[in-house]
Amino acid sequence: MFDLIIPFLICFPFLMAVILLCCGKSKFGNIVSYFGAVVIMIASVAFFVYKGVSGGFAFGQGMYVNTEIADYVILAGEILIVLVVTFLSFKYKRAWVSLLSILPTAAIIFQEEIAAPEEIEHIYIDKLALLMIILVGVVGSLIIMYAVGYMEGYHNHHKEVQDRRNYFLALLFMFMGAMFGFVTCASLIWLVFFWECTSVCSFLLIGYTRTEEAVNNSFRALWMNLLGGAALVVGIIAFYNYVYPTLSFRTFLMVIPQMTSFLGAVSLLPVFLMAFAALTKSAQLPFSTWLLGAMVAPTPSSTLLHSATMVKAGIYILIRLAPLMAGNVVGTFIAFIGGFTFIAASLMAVSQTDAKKILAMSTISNLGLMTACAGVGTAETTWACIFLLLFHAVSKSLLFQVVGATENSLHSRDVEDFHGLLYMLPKHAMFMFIGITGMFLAPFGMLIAKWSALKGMVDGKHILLILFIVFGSAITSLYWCKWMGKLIAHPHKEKKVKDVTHAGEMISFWVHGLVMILLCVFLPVVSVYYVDSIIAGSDMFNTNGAAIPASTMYILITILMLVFIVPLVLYASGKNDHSTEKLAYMGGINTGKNNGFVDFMGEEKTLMMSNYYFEKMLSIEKLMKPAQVVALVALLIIFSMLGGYSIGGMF
Amino acid sequence: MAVMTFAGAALKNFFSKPVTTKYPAEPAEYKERTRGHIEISIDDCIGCGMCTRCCPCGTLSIDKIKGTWTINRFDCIACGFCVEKCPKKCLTMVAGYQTPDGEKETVTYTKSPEVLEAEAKQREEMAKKAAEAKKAAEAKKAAEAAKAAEEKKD
Amino acid sequence: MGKRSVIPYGPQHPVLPEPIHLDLVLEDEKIVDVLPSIGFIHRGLEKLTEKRDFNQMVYVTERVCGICSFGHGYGYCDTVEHIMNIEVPDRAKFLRTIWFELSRLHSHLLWAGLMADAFGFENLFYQCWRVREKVLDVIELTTGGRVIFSVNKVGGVLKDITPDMQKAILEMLDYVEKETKVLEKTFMNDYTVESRMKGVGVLTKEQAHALGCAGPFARASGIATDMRMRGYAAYGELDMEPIISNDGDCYGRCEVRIGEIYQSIDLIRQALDKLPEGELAAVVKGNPDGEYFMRIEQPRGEADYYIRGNGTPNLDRMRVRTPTFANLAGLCAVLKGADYADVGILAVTIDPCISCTER
Amino acid sequence: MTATEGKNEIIAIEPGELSVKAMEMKSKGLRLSQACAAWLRKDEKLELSYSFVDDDNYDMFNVRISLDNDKRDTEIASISDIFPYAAFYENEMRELFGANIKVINLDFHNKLYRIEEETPFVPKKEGQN
Amino acid sequence: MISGKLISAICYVLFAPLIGGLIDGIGRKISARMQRRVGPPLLQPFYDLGKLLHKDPIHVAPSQNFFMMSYLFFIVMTGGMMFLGMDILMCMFVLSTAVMFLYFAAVVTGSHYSSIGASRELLQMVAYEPCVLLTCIAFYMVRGSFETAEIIKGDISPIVYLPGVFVAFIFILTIKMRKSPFDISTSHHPNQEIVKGITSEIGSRNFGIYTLAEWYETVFLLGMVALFIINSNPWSILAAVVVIALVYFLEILIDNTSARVKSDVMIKVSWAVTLVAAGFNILVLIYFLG
Amino acid sequence: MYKITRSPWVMHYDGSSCNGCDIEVLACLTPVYDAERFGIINTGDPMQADILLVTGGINTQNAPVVKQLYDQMADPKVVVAVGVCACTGGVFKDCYNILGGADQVIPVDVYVPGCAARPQAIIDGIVKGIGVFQERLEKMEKGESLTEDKEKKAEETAESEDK
Ligand code: NFV
Ligand code: SF4
Ligand code: SF4
Ligand code: SF4
Repeated sequence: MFDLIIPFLICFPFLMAVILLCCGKSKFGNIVSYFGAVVIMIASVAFFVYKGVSGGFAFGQGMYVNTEIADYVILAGEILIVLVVTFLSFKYKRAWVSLLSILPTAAIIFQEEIAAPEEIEHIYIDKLALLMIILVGVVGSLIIMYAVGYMEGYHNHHKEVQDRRNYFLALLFMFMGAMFGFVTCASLIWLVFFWECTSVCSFLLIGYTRTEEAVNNSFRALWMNLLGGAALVVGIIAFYNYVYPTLSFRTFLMVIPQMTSFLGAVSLLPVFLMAFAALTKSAQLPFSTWLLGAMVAPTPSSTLLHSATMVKAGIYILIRLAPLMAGNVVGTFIAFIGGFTFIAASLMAVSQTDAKKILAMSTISNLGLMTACAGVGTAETTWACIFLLLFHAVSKSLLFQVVGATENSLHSRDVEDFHGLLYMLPKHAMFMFIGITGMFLAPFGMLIAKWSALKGMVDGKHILLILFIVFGSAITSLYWCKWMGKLIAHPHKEKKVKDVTHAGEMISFWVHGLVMILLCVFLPVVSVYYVDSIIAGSDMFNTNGAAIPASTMYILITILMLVFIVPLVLYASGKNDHSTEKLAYMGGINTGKNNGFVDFMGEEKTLMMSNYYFEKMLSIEKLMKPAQVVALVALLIIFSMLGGYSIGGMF
Repeated sequence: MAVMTFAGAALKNFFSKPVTTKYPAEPAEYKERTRGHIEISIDDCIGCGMCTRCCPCGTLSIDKIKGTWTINRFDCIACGFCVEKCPKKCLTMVAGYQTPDGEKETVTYTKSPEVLEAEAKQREEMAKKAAEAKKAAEAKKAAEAAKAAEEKKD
Repeated sequence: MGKRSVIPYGPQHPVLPEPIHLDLVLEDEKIVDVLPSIGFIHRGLEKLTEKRDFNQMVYVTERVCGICSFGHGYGYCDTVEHIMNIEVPDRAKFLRTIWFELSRLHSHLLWAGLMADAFGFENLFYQCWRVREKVLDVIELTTGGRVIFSVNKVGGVLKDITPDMQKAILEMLDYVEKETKVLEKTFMNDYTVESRMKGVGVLTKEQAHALGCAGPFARASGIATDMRMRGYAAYGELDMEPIISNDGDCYGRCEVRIGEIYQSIDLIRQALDKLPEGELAAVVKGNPDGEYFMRIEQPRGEADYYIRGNGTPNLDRMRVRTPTFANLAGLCAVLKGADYADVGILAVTIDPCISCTER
Repeated sequence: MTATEGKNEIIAIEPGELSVKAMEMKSKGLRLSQACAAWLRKDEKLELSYSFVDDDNYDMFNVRISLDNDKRDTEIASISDIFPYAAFYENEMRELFGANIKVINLDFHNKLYRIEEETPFVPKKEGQN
Repeated sequence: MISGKLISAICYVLFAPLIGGLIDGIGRKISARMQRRVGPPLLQPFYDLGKLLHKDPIHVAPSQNFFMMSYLFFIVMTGGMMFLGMDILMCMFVLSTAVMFLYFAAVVTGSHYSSIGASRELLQMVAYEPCVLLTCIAFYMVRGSFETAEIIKGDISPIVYLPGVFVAFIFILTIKMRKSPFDISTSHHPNQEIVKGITSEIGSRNFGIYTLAEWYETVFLLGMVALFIINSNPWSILAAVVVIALVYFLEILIDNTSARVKSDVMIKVSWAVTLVAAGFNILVLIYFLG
Repeated sequence: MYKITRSPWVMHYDGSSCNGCDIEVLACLTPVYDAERFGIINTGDPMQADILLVTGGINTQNAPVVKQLYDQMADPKVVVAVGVCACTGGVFKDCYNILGGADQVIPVDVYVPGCAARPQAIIDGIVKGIGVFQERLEKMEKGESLTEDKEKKAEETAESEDK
């Protein structure tokens, strides 16, 4: 019975989406969404637990070998997607975009039709898939819950945007459905479908407000992702025709290492194309701009794109491909692009004041790190990659949500306006704090994962990557720290802010916060009992992944826990400590409080403190283009290398 | 691009004797002209008040009758103008500064009793003389007035 | 707009011990706007003319500032002497010149120290001040005061420089010259120092003229103006050229001031050489009646004195326009666009003297 | 180089002529070296002097406006648009002497020195307290 | 073995302040002599600390007290972990956490000098962090372990393999020890353009805590220097002490012969040194020593 | 009882001094007088200072500044007025913008006369200040309040001013 959960997880969200679309404008949509979200969450958790209990997470399981009806549904879906894309691209006068959808779809359908019939499993569940399911299930449904409350506030203060919130929620559901499908499917055809599905969903989400900017950005996202999709299709076709005639993803993964030895670079071409597709989806350079543009949509959509879904789809593929990239030219270049993105995006993040932009840049940069890890492709780095993915999903989701909620109350998402947020919206500030610490500070997993990544790369002697990481992480701490500093700083003005955050949003925050802390406390457990065995899976490395022995990890975690506990203890014990309060030092001219001084005319002026941004040096406008060029050149080099080999190899 | 150009000098300093004075273990040395504080040989003072009038700070005060000369050392800028102006040259500028203190006290110098007595005597005489002179002047005036009145009558 | 910091600088601030207050608007650490505020030290001593007679005022003017104290006393006396048509004895003129240059010497060394301090070079600061102590020793030897000389009076000087003292002065000059060479090497060549001074606070010749800058500040921008060329006191009989630099930045200003240290040394030597015998002061009779505008070169630049007598011992008006007052506009100009880290340096680079400015 | 004492002239003008004079000085390449006010206690007169100097030959021209006691708040146009840094002098004159200078480009509104007493250098007019 | 480590860690916690204070005192004395003056007594740092702890505690924002305590705690923990023979990379991460608390203690007041100082502290971190991480990595490359207990066990001192990294680390040490030319976030000398920078709002007891933390940190950093020298030969400890003394003297000399540079120069120069010296060293290590 | 006499950290504020006393305060720190011999450090920050050195008189604009800096210092604290300006207003006391010495706004513990006060005098003054500091500390450790003491002193000085 539990096996039915997979199709359920895939179909149910689509069903919810349809219902929501039917709801029109009614408030009924809220209830539907809550219901849907809870169901999905319960289902995914239940499935996870069941798998754990029944099989001890021990095995991978292929399912649904015979899926004729489903295949037709998929085919219909593919055609529907093409129609939607074509229609919209004509409507918004960007007809050429439709080609990126029509051609690959046609090609893949054609490929499917001419392919020799084979018995392949269409769904395959292993631990990685399971991990993704629970991630998407939990984080995704929390985001939906949050979205219900958020859209309320959003439409109250963005009157100019047409209220189509049920449509919006429907898209979110669809997205989740597509994600479930994507991480569980084992057929390359299905993979393409779900891939395109997420592309189109994100496109529609980004264009939600229908402003000119939104339309532009959504089309940028669309064409980039479709380009990735096209690469995926080409990769699959090339694989089928030149390497090994199968449409099974699992076979794909297993067969390539063996084929490399006598087919040479040709066998790497599909891997590269797939990785390329992953780069577009994970918004790596030079394709990072679409993710930035996605900011125009209401926050829940960014949350979804940035945390558990969409960009993680790319990483998911890369993790799958990691063993195929270890030590070869594809891996090297992918890792280079990842590492480069890591440092370039962190640099750009420094110059941002818009909280969502910072989050976006940090997403890109963290994805870069994951990409680099996957590109290196050793067991250790892949271990790190999975942990990065896990922690990043949770903390980013939390951060995006909190920023969104704060924006609704504060009417600004400028980090400078968060000055003294702790005094205005204490809860929000606290969750932001947790989210940010999760992103880079000990004891949270991101840091340990980073450490492990570093170690893996040192072992692999990737000097360039090491440099990228050591410099990049210094910069990362810079922009996070200055944000945290803003939250706790003494406020410029005593400002009363009305907190309009919904209960649903708050629940989501709490759950996220809790999950984060639990994950961090139980990191060794998760590592030993779960992630290690992903790495050790048959199609992965067959070795234990963790760069750090579990025993060390226990000690570390215990010690690092002090980072939590000690401040708390100190805080509690310092409460009734005697200490005299003084005015802040301002050269002797405060006006009796800490945020005003006597100005040159003898009147009171408000002291304003802002962080450093180095706008002139590090702005996105300035760095993005050159960074894209570098990445593009790297891509071109590898492409021509592989293309040359392949063509050479073919004759 | 030279870095640490000062290293030579710093190292040389390191190995040479510090220039620091030993004060307060050893008393401070003063130059001969050092303007430290004002001393008075009070008995020479004639109480002319020149010093009080010329002092730019109004630090000094005298009481001619009591024979005192008062200075607020926490107010004196040691300019030496009083020294220059004193007709009797009884003021001198000497080296050595007034030690810091918790209170700003004034110092009063009083003439020795003998001198005071002599002065008082002198004053009396003077007063007598003055009185006489005044009387004489008055008489003169009266006489003149009378004369004038007479003349008017005429 | 959210990215701007609005902060005060001073009045209490250790880099420049004097209270000056600036309202700064920063972007990152770049200064985008600056508004100066003065008055923390304003005493209103010009009005004391109503309460003090013109002889006492010498001592008050000397306390306009403890750094350029001698110059103020001199400028005041000279102006009054002009009004009263007093012919000052030659020896007095030369003595005044020597003291004036000694005061410039100590002032420039003091500046060099403060500058070193402002860019965080402790040791250099200490060494500058160590050298300066030697100058102060000589000053104390000849005048009796370390910072306030009190040797001027209307009509001439109060004290003489005896041959012994002359020898001490010459010895001191040799010492200072030798030590300054060492300091100069670091000021002019050290990488860290250069990185703080080169290209910082650039003021072109045109700007400097348009903002009415004075003294070494203007000379560093290539304006060859030096009031000593007017030949007051004994300068007319000594050999000198204004020292200029064309960089217009902090480095240039440093160069000019260090050049002037050597120049002062040279001038004192010349003056001692030519020191004539004679009276120390002329006899002064009557009260000043009339007016005169006097311009002299203080360590920080041109100082203007304006005195208006009305035939009583109490002057109608005594006015000092100090170089720093003239340089305030220039200071604001160089501050705009500079880094916050440079505020201290730029403030010190004009060699500000707020107590002069506000009187 | 030989010492040049330089000229030292006082040029009396009417209040209205100031800007014209300042323009003239500026066109000659002179700079404003100072501006000050004086209150003549005996004659009960307020005098404003603007000094212009030539940096090449050390000439000095003092442009003088005399205002009798009853006219002492005659409006005087600021020259801070011609010599921007005149603002400081003009603020000073206004704050300490009550000279009625209008439209200063950097106006401190009598708060340059932020003193308690109003216009300490000139006696209060009758009717004022 | 474990107990040996434990003892050394306990010794660190107990005696580091003494050593740190003494080192500070010696440093001040040397500085003074380089400036041609007598300087404070050797034990001056302890007098200062005593006074600070006896004054009436003050704060600008109440949370400062707790941030400062946390700062101290994590600094101690950093060193403790190192002397326990634990993972040096983790030590560094804990150290950054400690710095974070100092940063918070400064920004929480919202006052401008401490905020600017705090921002600059972050820039300093940006400047030195890469080199610090690279140093750890270099140790790992030489010894195959991040654990200090392992690092000190080799036959040949790591410095033989890591001269470039050593140079870069010494360079970075100037930043960490807050010495000129890199004392930009706060300075031991009073005359900073941002007054006391990050410590502007920290007075009396909190400043005492800060001082204490600095001593711990000094000892920790000098311990890092020792790691370059120490090998399995016990005499190497003596060599390490000598090297530490030399390094410290050098730092003071640098402090006394340079102006404070600006943050951009600091980042540029320290990154350049990191890349050239440490990066090149590691490159050589990878490709030539395998 | 802790002897604190060895670590007085001073902060210098220039009231409306003519700079004469300021540079002498600075000169105290330089190699020739080297106040650091006595543990004296010149900190710019009231939070860390024990002794406030005021030079120059008080005028309308700096009165609140001096008061505030004094208030920001942690107890126990000592004020040393350096130079006759800071003691009484000195040569400027008749100026329209001078209110008088530093004791107009804060209680002064030690007066250092001189115009300009000599470095030796300043060092003496600080050393004298340390004595007061020690007394205050002892008082504070005993739990007695310091404010009374200061207020009394302020009153006294105000009275003496009246006279
Ligand atoms: N006049 C005058 Fe000055 C000024 N400004 C001069 O050098 O220092 Ni106090
Ligand atoms: S030295 Fe000057 S201030 Fe002192 S009493 Fe004499 S005249 Fe007055
Ligand atoms: S001026 Fe000389 S004689 Fe006259 S009162 Fe003063 S001290 Fe006495
Ligand atoms: S006491 Fe004298 S030297 Fe000191 S500030 Fe006052 S006038 Fe200047």
